[in-house]
Amino acid sequence: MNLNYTEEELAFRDEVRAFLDKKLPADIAAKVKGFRRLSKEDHQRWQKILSEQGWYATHWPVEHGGVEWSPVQKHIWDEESSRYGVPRSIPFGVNMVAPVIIRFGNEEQKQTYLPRILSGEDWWCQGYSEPGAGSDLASLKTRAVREGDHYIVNGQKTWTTLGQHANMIFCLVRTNTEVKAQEGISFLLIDMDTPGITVRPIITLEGEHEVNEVFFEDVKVPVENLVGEEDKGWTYAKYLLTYERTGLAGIGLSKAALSHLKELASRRLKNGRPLLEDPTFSQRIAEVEIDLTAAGISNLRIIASVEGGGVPGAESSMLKVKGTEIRQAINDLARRAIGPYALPFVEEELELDYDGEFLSDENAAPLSAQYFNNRKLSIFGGSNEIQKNIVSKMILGL
Amino acid sequence: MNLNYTEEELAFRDEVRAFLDKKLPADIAAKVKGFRRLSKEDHQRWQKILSEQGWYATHWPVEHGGVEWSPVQKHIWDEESSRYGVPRSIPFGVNMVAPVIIRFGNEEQKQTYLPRILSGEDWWCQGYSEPGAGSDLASLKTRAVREGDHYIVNGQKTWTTLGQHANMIFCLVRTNTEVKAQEGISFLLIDMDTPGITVRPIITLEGEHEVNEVFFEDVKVPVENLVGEEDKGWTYAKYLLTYERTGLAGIGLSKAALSHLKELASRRLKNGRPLLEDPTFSQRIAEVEIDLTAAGISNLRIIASVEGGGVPGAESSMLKVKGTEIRQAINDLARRAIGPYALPFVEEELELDYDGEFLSDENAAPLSAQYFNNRKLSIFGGSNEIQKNIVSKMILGL
Amino acid sequence: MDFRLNEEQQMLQDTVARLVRGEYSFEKRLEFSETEAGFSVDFWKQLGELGLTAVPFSEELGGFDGGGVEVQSVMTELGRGLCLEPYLQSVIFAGGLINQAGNDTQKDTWLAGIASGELQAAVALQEPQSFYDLKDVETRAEKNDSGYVLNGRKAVVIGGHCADLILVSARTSEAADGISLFVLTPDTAGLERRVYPTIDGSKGCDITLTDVQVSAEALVGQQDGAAEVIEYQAGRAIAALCAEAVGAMEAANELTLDYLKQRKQFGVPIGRFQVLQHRMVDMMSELEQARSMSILAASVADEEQSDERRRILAAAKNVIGRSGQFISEQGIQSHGGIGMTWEYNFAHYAKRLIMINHQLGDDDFHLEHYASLLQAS
Amino acid sequence: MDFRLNEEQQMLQDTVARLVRGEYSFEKRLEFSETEAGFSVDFWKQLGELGLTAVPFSEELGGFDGGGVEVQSVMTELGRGLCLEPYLQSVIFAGGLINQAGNDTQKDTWLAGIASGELQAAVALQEPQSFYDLKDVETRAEKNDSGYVLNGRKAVVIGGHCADLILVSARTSEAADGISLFVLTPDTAGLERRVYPTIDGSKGCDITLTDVQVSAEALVGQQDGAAEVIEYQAGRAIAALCAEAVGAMEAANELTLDYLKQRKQFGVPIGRFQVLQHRMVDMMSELEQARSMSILAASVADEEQSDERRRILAAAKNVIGRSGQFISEQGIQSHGGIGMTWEYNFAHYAKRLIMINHQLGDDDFHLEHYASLLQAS
Repeated sequence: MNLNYTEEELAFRDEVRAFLDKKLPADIAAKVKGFRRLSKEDHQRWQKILSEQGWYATHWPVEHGGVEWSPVQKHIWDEESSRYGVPRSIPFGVNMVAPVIIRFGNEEQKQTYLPRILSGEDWWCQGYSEPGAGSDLASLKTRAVREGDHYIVNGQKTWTTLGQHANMIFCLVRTNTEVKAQEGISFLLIDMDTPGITVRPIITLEGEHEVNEVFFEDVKVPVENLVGEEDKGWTYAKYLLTYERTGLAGIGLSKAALSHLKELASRRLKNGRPLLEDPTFSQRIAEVEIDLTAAGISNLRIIASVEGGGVPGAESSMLKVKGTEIRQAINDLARRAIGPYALPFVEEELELDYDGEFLSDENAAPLSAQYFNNRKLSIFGGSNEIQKNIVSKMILGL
Repeated sequence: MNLNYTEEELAFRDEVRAFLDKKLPADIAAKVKGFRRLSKEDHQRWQKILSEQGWYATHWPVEHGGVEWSPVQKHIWDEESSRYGVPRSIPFGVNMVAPVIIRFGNEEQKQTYLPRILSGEDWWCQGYSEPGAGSDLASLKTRAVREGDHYIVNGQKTWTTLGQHANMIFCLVRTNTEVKAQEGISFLLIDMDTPGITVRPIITLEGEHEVNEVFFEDVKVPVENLVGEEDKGWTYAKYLLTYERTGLAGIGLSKAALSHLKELASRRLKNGRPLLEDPTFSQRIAEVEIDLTAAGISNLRIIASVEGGGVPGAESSMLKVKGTEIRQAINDLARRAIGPYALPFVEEELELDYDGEFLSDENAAPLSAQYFNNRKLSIFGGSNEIQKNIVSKMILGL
Repeated sequence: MDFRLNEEQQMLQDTVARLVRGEYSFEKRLEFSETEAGFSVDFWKQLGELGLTAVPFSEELGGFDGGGVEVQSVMTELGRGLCLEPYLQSVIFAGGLINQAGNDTQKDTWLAGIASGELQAAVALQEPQSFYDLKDVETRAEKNDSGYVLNGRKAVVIGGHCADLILVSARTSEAADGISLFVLTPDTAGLERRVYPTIDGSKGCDITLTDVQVSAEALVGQQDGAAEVIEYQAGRAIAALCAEAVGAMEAANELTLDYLKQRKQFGVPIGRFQVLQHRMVDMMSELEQARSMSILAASVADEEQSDERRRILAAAKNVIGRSGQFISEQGIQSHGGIGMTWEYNFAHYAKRLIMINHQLGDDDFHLEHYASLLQAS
Repeated sequence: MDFRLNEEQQMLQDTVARLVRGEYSFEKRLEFSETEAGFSVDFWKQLGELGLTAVPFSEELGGFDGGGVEVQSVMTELGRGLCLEPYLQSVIFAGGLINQAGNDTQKDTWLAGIASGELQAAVALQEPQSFYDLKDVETRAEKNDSGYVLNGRKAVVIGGHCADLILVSARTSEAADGISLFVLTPDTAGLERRVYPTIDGSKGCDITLTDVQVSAEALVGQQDGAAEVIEYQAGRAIAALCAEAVGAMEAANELTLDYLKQRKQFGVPIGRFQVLQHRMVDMMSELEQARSMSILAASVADEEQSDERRRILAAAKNVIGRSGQFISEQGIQSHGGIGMTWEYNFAHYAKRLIMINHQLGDDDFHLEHYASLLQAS
């Protein structure tokens, strides 16, 4: 048993640090660390820097321009990214549709889409959920009917994250209504500029525009945009879901949030003393830090097991639940730490270049909003209830 | 709205206090308050005093020797009883079988059994649960087959509280296997001295003998011991369950336990200071006291509504859950308060007349045992899961 | 013992309920929230015309002499409707302060207007460093020949952005309790407001006081004597806030329960899943606890100050804070995605309930307070 | 990074596991518990013969030079079998104290015996007033010509009832850290033991020291220098206790899971009820957290003292305390009535797990300790 990094891994970490020291734009890091809003341009600028370094497509084979980091290397990257304030990567292109294209797409699709993802030319979004199909994804109703060389798509997708920026969407659509729900689904790549597509913002509870509804009305999609075989889309989606689950625990993000919380608690006062010295509050921080330490080790155990050729099972679903609970607990404490200042919500303070006067604490502004926004963590990406259903199936065999 | 007692109710409370001041034996009260063991003789002695006062059968009509207190009067009695250290009444005779006999029994049964309950001649126990029928009570298997003037009973009952003291048991038995589970059950009164009955102790996890298994092997029970109609026992049992649910929240018992906890916390030290002054521990006590305050008002609201002619519904099941959680939380804190002294378990210290040397604190002895024993609160009397099922049926209508 | 409202109280509650139902649809509320006032000036006027802003005041002021239970009846319904009007700030808290500590002139000048709804008042008691401790006052008032000069900062004054009167606490002596209360109009020279919306749809401001000269008549009550008054009236406001929270929780639970019955997944209403059922039961059970504490708080709100009153109010605010958060978070979770959206009602209840926990002390603050008052038994 | 045991560690763990499976059935355990020793003298002898009591000691003492991971391997399996032998007290804690602080003579005289299992030692560090603070020592040792005279009381000395050696802490100076450590044999004049069973099936005693004269050679380590040694070794014992707890939790969860699959109610296995399913998942998840912390604790147990080591050990004990209680309480609840009985295995795991929380500091104690070491980041 050895909980330390190898020499090579330590060298890699140094390399990562050197790169981030040199290349991560200070304004972007400041936004990330202060929980400010990132623009589309911010994301694109950073992606370009990563691409130039060859570190953008960490999950792809080298032949397609990827870097094939080991699980431990990815972990090191995640840790350092969180610490430095690297923007969260927008996964829909590079980490979601790309692995599906690489695994199940044809040569032409690979040639067409992969380079455009690498270069940042395409911004992808995901068309999975529908108003009537959330946790029960397989009950989706968006129809694609083959007519000659096209599919005609009609229906509605929802919870499409950052769809307002995207020019491409990958969709699960129903191509066969005669068979069992899971068996009549296909995986389509759709250009967002195709006539008949409308994007409508969904404003989340705290007032942000992050997710969207996407409407399809007689949208003509060339048949060459079908990935793999017709009616086999559910298989590809499941492949993707397994892919997605690792990382959903967000250990690195929790560490960054905890570090922010402790910094906040060392400045905010209660009874004239910093909250970090308050018996009650310091114990609450201690508890969540302890839980995070344990979850961090659990995460490493999964990573080491994957590195050793294992397949993450029930543990990664359990860790998703625990990890999101921890992040929500940190957000809850951050909101509590600012006391009455949880109430004011000056949206403009979310911009880094905001030049008005801050309320008492410039870092207080985003904290209530973030608390509310992150209630999504236990809902999206497979709700925590669904994760527990999966685990209980795996361990109870029922 | 008026949260105060009426003049009459205050007068009643004074009467109760005067009675307890005068008649409650000091040794019994000391045992109750110190969570010591009560003997059969203790219970009988106290029951006799209550009977002489005419206050034993508080649920019975006056014509049968009851006192018919109002819900508020019962509440006052419960409150004062807890405060004074009155032994918990053993409910199986006076509060369980008696109401069934009064409501569904024939004249002869009333004449035979009610006076013997009042006088203390009979000690009843309950034959409901079976090894295979706990929460799913209706699946019980103990058979009663009619042969001439007798039923021949075969089967096994379990969790029979204080069955070792009892000379009578009321049982749910299956008299018909041809119909739906609930429809073939009868309600039988059985003399424990009948040949073929064996009582075997069940030792609970902390080492006490409180519950039993009762085995029936060709036990001959006269048909006149059938209550009401054959195969209608489930109806009587349900009547009894509704009866039982009020009071299961144990608010008065929690108040007594909390008071004991605070007394303990004012003596036990941590960092050289009483636990009651420790920031962490005092807040834990505060939280449970607050919850108990709220549950106490909820209890009063139910009582006032019953007094006004209402029927307790979902609220009393919810209160059973909340009340048992609170009592378990108090027991947890008491165990925590004694720190390392949670480990020693000197059974003899549970006796009031124990004359050995006490460990550091004479009140510490029963606390771990009590914590473990009271895990039963959320299991017996309709487990908390079953209570929630009932409530969700009531409120969700599903 | 009787937990029912009497006939008048029931009528009062029904009146407010009817009014809210009629005027305060979800869509309208979103519109009110976006106006400059951040609430419905019209609805506020109606509350005044119907005498509802006068409920806790004497008959001379057109009021009912209403106590905790009457206030509870009004606030529960305002809470159910997520109403944005500054009833708590103006009628209960500011009105209560002047009513308790003001002299006759001040009552004639201001209280009558507050009771009729013609004047809207706000309380500026919190400061950047104070957290929830209303005795932690660094704003100073120095006596001079013309009265007092005030300097300092006041934080998160809900309703202060459009108030006609602002009650400001300021330190007049070094003793912990050496706090005085002043009534200011917002146009006073040296008083500056930074206005902002709040995350629960209301509005408020931070206030800077720079060499603000007020006359001696602006002092409400005794110099150095405001700490007790503020504590007492904050207690009344806590009881009112608890009632508001209970109304909001009732509405929130109704929404969740409806959703469980209607939303289908895997071919059945999601309310068929036992985990969601038991969670709903837990939410109902928390509401019962909150309701009980709101009742208890109402019963002591206008009683004489005592440790027992302090304990009950701290306990009530603690319970409401916890149950409000539980019902909000679990309600969002039970709703899934739709619970995360602006356009659906539930989230706004959740936001209000969470923010109620940030007004007048959260559950932690009150737990600590309660613990400090804990008696060995 | 590699979380797998190496071959030797795996072999060690397998050896203990096999031994426990063979010798330690549930029924036998109940019998062992009722003997005078309160454990199996025979099993203890086997542990010694197989060199398992020597695991953490040097090769000269017949040991493996085993570190945290080796100890973890042994303790996890002893935990899984609910073994009653004083491995923690004698081998890890007492052995560790002498190993760290003892002089050569003391090591020759006592450590060899502890490592071979021939001597059984106990630690008497807690006192009636000390709660879990091992620096809260009121027992006094006064130096005199013949050595030291000890007076005081020691509380809850597990295994002390039949120990050959008892390590006693006593105050030798008024400074907070002014504590010294003495090794006593139970027959020393003035040492009295009150023996009792513990609720988790083991045995222990309280000790009274009345004018107990010991020689200067009884002093282990420097006079006034024991506080650090005790803290360090308590840390090793905490790591070992965490491993024991993980073994017990694994076994407990297996029992609950089996029960969910086998027990039927309403015509189906109770594991079909979603509430019980999700609860089981939560129990597994708590076990994962505990397992991770046990691993982390093992990795620092024999490292040099530092705040980082202190933090990790406090965190580990805190997690184990919470998860142990959760798994015990929820396990009993999932079992229903049968979980409440003496004759069924589960309750004994529950009792041991809850009592582990009462040894070397409960979750609250360690949370507070961790909070005091919290760093702003």
